[in-house]
Amino acid sequence: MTHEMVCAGFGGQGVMLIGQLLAYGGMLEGKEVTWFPSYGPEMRGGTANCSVVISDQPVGSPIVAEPDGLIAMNGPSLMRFKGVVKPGGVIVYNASLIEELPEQPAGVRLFAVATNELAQEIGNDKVGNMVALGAFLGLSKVVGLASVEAALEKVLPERRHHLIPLNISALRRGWALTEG
Amino acid sequence: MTHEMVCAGFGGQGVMLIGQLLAYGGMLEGKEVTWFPSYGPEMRGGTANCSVVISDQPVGSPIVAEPDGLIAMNGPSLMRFKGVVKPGGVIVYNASLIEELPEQPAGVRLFAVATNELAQEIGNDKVGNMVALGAFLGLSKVVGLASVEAALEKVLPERRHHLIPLNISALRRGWALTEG
Amino acid sequence: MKKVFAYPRALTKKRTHYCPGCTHGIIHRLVAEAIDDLGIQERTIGIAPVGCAVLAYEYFDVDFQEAAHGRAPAVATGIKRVHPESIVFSYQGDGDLASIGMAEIIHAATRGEKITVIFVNNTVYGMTGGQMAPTTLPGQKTTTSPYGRDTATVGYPIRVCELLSTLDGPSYLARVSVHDPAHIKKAGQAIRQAFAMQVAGKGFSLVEVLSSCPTNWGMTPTQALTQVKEKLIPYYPLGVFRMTEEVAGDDA
Amino acid sequence: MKKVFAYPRALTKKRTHYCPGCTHGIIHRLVAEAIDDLGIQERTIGIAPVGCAVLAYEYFDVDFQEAAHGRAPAVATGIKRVHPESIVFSYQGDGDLASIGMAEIIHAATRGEKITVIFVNNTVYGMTGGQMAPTTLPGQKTTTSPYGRDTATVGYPIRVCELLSTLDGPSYLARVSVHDPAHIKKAGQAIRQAFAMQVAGKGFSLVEVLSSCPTNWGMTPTQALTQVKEKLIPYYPLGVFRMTEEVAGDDA
Amino acid sequence: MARITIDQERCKGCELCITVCPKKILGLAEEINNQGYHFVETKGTGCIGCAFCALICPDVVIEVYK
Amino acid sequence: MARITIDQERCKGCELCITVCPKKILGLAEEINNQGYHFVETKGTGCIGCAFCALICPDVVIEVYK
Amino acid sequence: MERVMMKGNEALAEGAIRAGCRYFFGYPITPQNEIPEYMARRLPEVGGVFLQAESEVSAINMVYGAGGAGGRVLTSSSSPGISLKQEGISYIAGAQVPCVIVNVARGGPGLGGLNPSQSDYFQATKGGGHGDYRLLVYAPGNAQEMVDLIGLAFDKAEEYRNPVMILSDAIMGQMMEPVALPAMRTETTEKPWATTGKQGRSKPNIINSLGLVGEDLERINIELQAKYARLAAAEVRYETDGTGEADLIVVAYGTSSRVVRSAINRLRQEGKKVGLFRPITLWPFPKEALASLAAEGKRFLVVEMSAGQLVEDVILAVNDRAKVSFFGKLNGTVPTVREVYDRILSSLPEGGEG
Amino acid sequence: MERVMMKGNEALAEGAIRAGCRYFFGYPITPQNEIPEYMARRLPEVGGVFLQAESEVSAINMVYGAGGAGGRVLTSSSSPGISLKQEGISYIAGAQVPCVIVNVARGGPGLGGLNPSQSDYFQATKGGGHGDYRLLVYAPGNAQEMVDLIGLAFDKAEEYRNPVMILSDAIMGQMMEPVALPAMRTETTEKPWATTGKQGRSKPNIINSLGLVGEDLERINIELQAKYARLAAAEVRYETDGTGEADLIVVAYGTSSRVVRSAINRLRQEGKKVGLFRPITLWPFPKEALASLAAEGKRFLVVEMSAGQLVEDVILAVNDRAKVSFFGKLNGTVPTVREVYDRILSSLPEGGEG
Ligand SMILES: Cc1ncc(C[n+]2csc(CCOP(=O)(O)OP(=O)(O)O)c2C)c(N)n1
Ligand SMILES: Cc1ncc(C[n+]2csc(CCOP(=O)(O)OP(=O)(O)O)c2C)c(N)n1
Ligand code: SF4
Ligand code: SF4
Ligand code: SF4
Ligand code: SF4
Ligand code: SF4
Ligand code: SF4
Ligand SMILES: [Mg+2]
Ligand SMILES: [Mg+2]
Repeated sequence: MTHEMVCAGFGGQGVMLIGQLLAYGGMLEGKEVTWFPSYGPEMRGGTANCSVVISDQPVGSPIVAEPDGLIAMNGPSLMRFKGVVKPGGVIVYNASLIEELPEQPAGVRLFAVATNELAQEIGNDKVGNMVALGAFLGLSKVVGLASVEAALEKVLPERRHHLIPLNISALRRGWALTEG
Repeated sequence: MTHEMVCAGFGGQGVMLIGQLLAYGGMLEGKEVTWFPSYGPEMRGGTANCSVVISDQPVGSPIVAEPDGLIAMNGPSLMRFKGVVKPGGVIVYNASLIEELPEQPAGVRLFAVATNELAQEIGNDKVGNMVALGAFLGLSKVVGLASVEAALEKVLPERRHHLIPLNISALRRGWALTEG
Repeated sequence: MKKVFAYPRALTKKRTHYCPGCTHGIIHRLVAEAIDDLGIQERTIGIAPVGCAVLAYEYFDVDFQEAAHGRAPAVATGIKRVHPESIVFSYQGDGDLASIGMAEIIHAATRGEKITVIFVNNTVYGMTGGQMAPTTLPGQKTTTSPYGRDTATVGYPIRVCELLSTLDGPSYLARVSVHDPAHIKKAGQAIRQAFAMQVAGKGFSLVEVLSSCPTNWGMTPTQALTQVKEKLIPYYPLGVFRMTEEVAGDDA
Repeated sequence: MKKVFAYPRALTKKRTHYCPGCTHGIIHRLVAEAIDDLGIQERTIGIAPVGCAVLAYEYFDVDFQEAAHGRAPAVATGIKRVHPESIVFSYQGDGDLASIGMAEIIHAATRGEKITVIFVNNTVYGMTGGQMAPTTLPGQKTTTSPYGRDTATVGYPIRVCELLSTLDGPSYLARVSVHDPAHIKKAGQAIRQAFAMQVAGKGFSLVEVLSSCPTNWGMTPTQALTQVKEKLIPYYPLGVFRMTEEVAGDDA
Repeated sequence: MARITIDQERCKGCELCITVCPKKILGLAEEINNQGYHFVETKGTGCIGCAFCALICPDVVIEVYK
Repeated sequence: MARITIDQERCKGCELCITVCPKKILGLAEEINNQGYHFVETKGTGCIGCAFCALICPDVVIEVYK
Repeated sequence: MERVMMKGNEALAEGAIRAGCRYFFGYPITPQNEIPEYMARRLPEVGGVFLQAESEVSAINMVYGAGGAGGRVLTSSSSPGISLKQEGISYIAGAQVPCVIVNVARGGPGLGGLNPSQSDYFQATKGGGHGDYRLLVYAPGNAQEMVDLIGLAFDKAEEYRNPVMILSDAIMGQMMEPVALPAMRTETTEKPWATTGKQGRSKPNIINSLGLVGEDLERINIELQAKYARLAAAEVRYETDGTGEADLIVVAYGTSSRVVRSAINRLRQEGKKVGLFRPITLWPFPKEALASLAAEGKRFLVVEMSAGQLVEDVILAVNDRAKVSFFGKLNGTVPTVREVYDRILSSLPEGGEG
Repeated sequence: MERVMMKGNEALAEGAIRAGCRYFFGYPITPQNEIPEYMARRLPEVGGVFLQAESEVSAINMVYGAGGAGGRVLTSSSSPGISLKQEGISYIAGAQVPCVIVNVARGGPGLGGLNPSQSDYFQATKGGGHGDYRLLVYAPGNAQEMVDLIGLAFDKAEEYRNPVMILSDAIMGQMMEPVALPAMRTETTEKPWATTGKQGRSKPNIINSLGLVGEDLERINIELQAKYARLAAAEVRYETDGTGEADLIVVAYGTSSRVVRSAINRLRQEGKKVGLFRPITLWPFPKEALASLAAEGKRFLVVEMSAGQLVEDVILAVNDRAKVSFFGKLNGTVPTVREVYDRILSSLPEGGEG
């Protein structure tokens, strides 16, 4: 099995980080994984996205053109990628910034997460990305929640390790949404 | 017909100049010609030689490895080149610097010219090279004396044109040696 | 009411890609104002560097050529020699001018090449993500001096105006800052003077502008300007380092 | 009788390819004497330039590396960083150091790179047949300034010691001449001092030696030395431009 | 009396103008522009037309009338 | 009394030593060496061992004894 | 062995350090900045030297000095910077100084862009500098190879006294993948030729590439050519995947080989007989291996991110014994798996459907 | 027309001036110094500009500026200096700026020597710089061609907005031969794209090679490749001598073609059927002409002063339709007529004795 995902949003929303967590989590489960970043044409600010591939065999192209999973943290990202998500795929989008309900791509599960509001509930509006990731994990089951939680320690720099509990709460909050 | 010649000597003896005169004279007679300089491995001083080719057809290699004419202005040059002169060829050598009679290469005409002494006779010891060239022309008849005399005007820089008569005397002095 | 501060004609209306609060934008405007003032827009040719100002040609409404990293003074020389009547300026960062392009700037200066150089010293390589520059201050942390610039192993910052002032070619050399409105006005005058020198047919002119890089310094724009004032100016004293002869340069 | 002037140990017995009367030979000897004096022959590594001194490695009895034209300071840096305990010197001409190699020398100097540079300023490109150098005097004829160096179009000579003296990295900078025995002695002392600085672990040291090129100046060796005295020294004043701290440097 | 105009779409919300205004009449808006920045707006009156704000604005957002 | 030795094969006949000798006792030989140069020789007496000749010789031809 | 996720550029940098590299001279340029930045942090920790040079020209000459002095030395840059290093590389090759040069290639020509590209293939393999010299050129295909090949590169550089190039690209450098890092080893190679100061040796060591006398230079070149022949005989590396049964073999390296692998996996699932031939050494080129596949009657498709460079070497290798077609994407863009998939499909021989 | 004897380098310089070249930027290096020295004397006489740059890097960037500004501009150098120019050449090609670059090649690699060499062939034809660009490369075979091809070079550079290289060597440059000089002409080409100052134009002219967005760069490259295709279709030049009846065709250019010509003349006198194929454009390479000769069943011998570079293009051209053998002399030495004669003799097909 090969899972191909895209995490996209504005610079500063932490989409690169959740992509890395996905990949790292996959590796901790013994999978072959790649993570690949891509920045918009503007050198500063603007949009950014990353491709993540998780597979039981060596990964070929690290660039995901037709994902089966998408986390879209803002409107432009959702617009750009929703059309290429494969049937059977999952889209988690940031309902805090994307108010209009997007048109439903055929055969794709579309899941809204009000990341800002939920993050604020947890007490820090910076962890909206984690809420979105948690929801995505809950829906796609690509990687286990525990593996991603373990990955936090590897991916976050030492000086931010005190934030790990907060991030875990956010991940779980997102996951919980999908159990309902 | 293709004539291939080498003029060789110490730096400063004017061997490059007589090579150029030969070539230029040939051109003035409507021939195809090349002149090519070669300096020794020492960057400063040391020996120098040039190759001259005069032909009725386009010249191929400008480097003469087996000349049919050689003007050797010093001992090392004579040593280096006399063995490669083709049978039927002509060697003019500077007897003022080469005292021992060199061994006679088979089928080659060897002609000694006491360039220094003859030049001094004419009144300027710098024109020994012209005496040697005159002798070579007399022997080989590769180019007419008049053509070489005409070439002087082209080859010498303007500021040395007052020396043309002197050079012509030297050329004729050399030529005269071969008529005897 | 009269418009007392207007958008310069020599700037296009294109939004810049610079980070919020980056003083490259101020310096662009000062250059454009000098061009407007001197009435030279139609005969000015700019050289864009490789650095954050790589897209400068999109912001100025004059002919432009993009130089290879550090080679703007050579490109400017080529252009000026073909069009001696044109006004040629290069716009260069500190990595561009003082590191890879050191030979080119010194030789353009000593030749007295009749060009104007706007030298933006922000003490880092902005575009490539904040590496150490020849002008990085002692002790300053950058991505390639992660433990702070250690003068014992990587040496001392270069003061470009002082260096060039030992040469006979330059007609005008000045260091200015854009950290507050008063200094910005002075900077504008210096830039105008540098162009005026060229208009008057004098030799090489260069203005070094102390500039900020909030992004790579990890500061807010306001903090970054305080840094310029408190840390940069003491190391890089402001002033005029060469002035052969004041020229008005108006030909508008 | 005692030998009061002897052939230096650090020179090989190989005859040089230099033209008769070329002062490159004197400068070689002074360098060799400094090496002998300081007892550093076994740990010295030289860098040969591209220039008339391209074969310097045949004349010094020490390890040597041949640099690309102008890049000797970079090569020296690479070597010194691998062997910090060794004594590394480059030997460079004015074309090499002040033209193509300008960025390298300035940056080695500002880094305070612990190397010694022997800079032979003969105001021309000797090896390639006498083209104009950055140090060619105004009005001087060379093969690429056939009408005399015209400062209006090709600019002014560069005074390297003055230029480098604006940097914080150098520990010793001096300009000397070898046009007569008295000056040769002083030149020898300066070269020794430059090496001593390195032996003492101080930063960058450089000695600029005003030198002659009888061949390309079209003069006899004696005339050429007169030219050095009468024309070069007035343009390139002799003296010490930087001396952080005198060191004896004996470790012999 | 003086006044300024603000080309809000060009503003990047860097706050430099806010810092230098001697009258402290500038501030960031709640809303964001299409570039995604909170832009500057006039929060008070008393502009003296000193043009400090315009002089320091890196994005040439402000014009001044007097 | 002082004296010098001349390694004549290394000499290039540049005459610099001749020019600087305060005693004017050096001169070029009639003969040439294997390099093709007229080499220097002592033409007179009275060497004071000042070593000027050795100092200026670019080819390190001369050694001095005193 | 424990695996960690690393960017390709960082994996390469750590790999170099574990292979005993202690000297790095370079100049910033995107997309390789992770290498110098990593080295700036790490080298001081292991007693090494990181120095940011004033330019690429200076960096390569520092490398020449450090390598000549016997240090294990690395430099890295990206396309325009590598162009600036050509004179220095030619000197290093001529003087037979070991060192490793990394090119994290980006789109050209000129200033170009920051996207990956494979259009520096000729420069790397045929010599962008002057004269008849060769670099040993490795093209890693994943982060693990970044680690493994950089280690090998240092060993081979010293074994042959030859500069070695790692030709990577923006994607290989920026992508994160799991890697297993080898243990730290320290350099041991004897270098009796290095400039260390004579230290009692009777003859000085000289590092140079000068041959003013024609015959001297010819001798140097004969020696070099003999070395290149040895290299060509012993150091060829490549990977094949399913070439045995394949009707069509796709030849690709680096990033494009990864896209090809994805496309091939898809095609295989559909029963197509398609193989991958991935040169790991670009020079020496795996000529014989390709020639013998050609002799078996295979067809070839070359996929590269350039206007067609690798394809020349493939044609030279198979030399009309086989049909070679070409799919190139011009600088700035990476072929998608679908594009390659479609292209392979249309290149398959009729009836080639397993 | 009156003929005068000139050194190849000087013939080229005078030819450039008569073709309207008014700007020269260069840096001294043997064996091409006659070119800048000639220009330093002559350009001021015709109102042009000679400027000795501080380095080759600077010289090529001055050329980029002057060419971008619309000047007819020349630079020349020799092998190591040309290596230093690679980044600039890539920029010039990417920005489509016309100019002419002369390489009077010498032996390499590294500092090498001052003797002639043909080992910069790959660098000239495949691109020593980064990215997919091409130079139009002329290889003159005599002094007259030095004059004629430099004139053509300027015209083609401007017609295609592309840098043109003249690949010469130490012998071609130092040798004197008679030349007929054309009349002085002055530049007339319109250059609406040049940086001249806007002068009332509504849009500024921009000279650059930047494509930060992948697709922009791809578009630039598609445009470049289309231009190269036009060049390849229209600009191929070569000379054949007796290839019609020949059993064996020797392929050579520049100095080595002259040696070959001498050897062939000798062989013909002895009744051997030997021809010469001399590429005059090295890029675009006369591929088709060689391919059709190959189709006629000819054999080929490549003679070059390198370890084997031209030979690759010959093999790619004939692509196994013919036997190609190779005779190379390594850097620093020129093959003698006798060596080439012997080698041809041993390459002749059995019974090839007409
Ligand atoms: C030959 C070459 N080397 C390196 C680079 C990468 N590069 C791009 S911009 C830059 C430095 C920019 O710094 P600076 O000149 O100070 O300008 P800033 O961005 O700070 O304004 C570098 C090293 C390049 N493009 N080309
Ligand atoms: C890259 C490069 N450019 C140019 C040259 C040619 N070249 C050799 S020596 C030299 C200049 C020598 O002049 P200088 O450095 O003053 O030394 P001198 O011969 O006067 O002692 C030049 C330009 C070269 N070898 N390499
Ligand atoms: S990186 Fe720094 S210099 Fe570049 S635009 Fe941002 S703030 Fe300005
Ligand atoms: S050319 Fe000049 S510098 Fe070179 S060896 Fe001769 S005199 Fe000395
Ligand atoms: S013009 Fe002066 S007072 Fe008015 S808003 Fe701007 S800074 Fe404030
Ligand atoms: S200075 Fe300009 S960009 Fe910054 S907040 Fe004020 S108006 Fe906006
Ligand atoms: S030592 Fe003095 S006196 Fe004796 S020969 Fe030499 S210069 Fe003359
Ligand atoms: S100075 Fe030396 S080389 Fe010159 S003449 Fe005297 S001994 Fe001979
Ligand atoms: Mg900067
Ligand atoms: Mg010099």
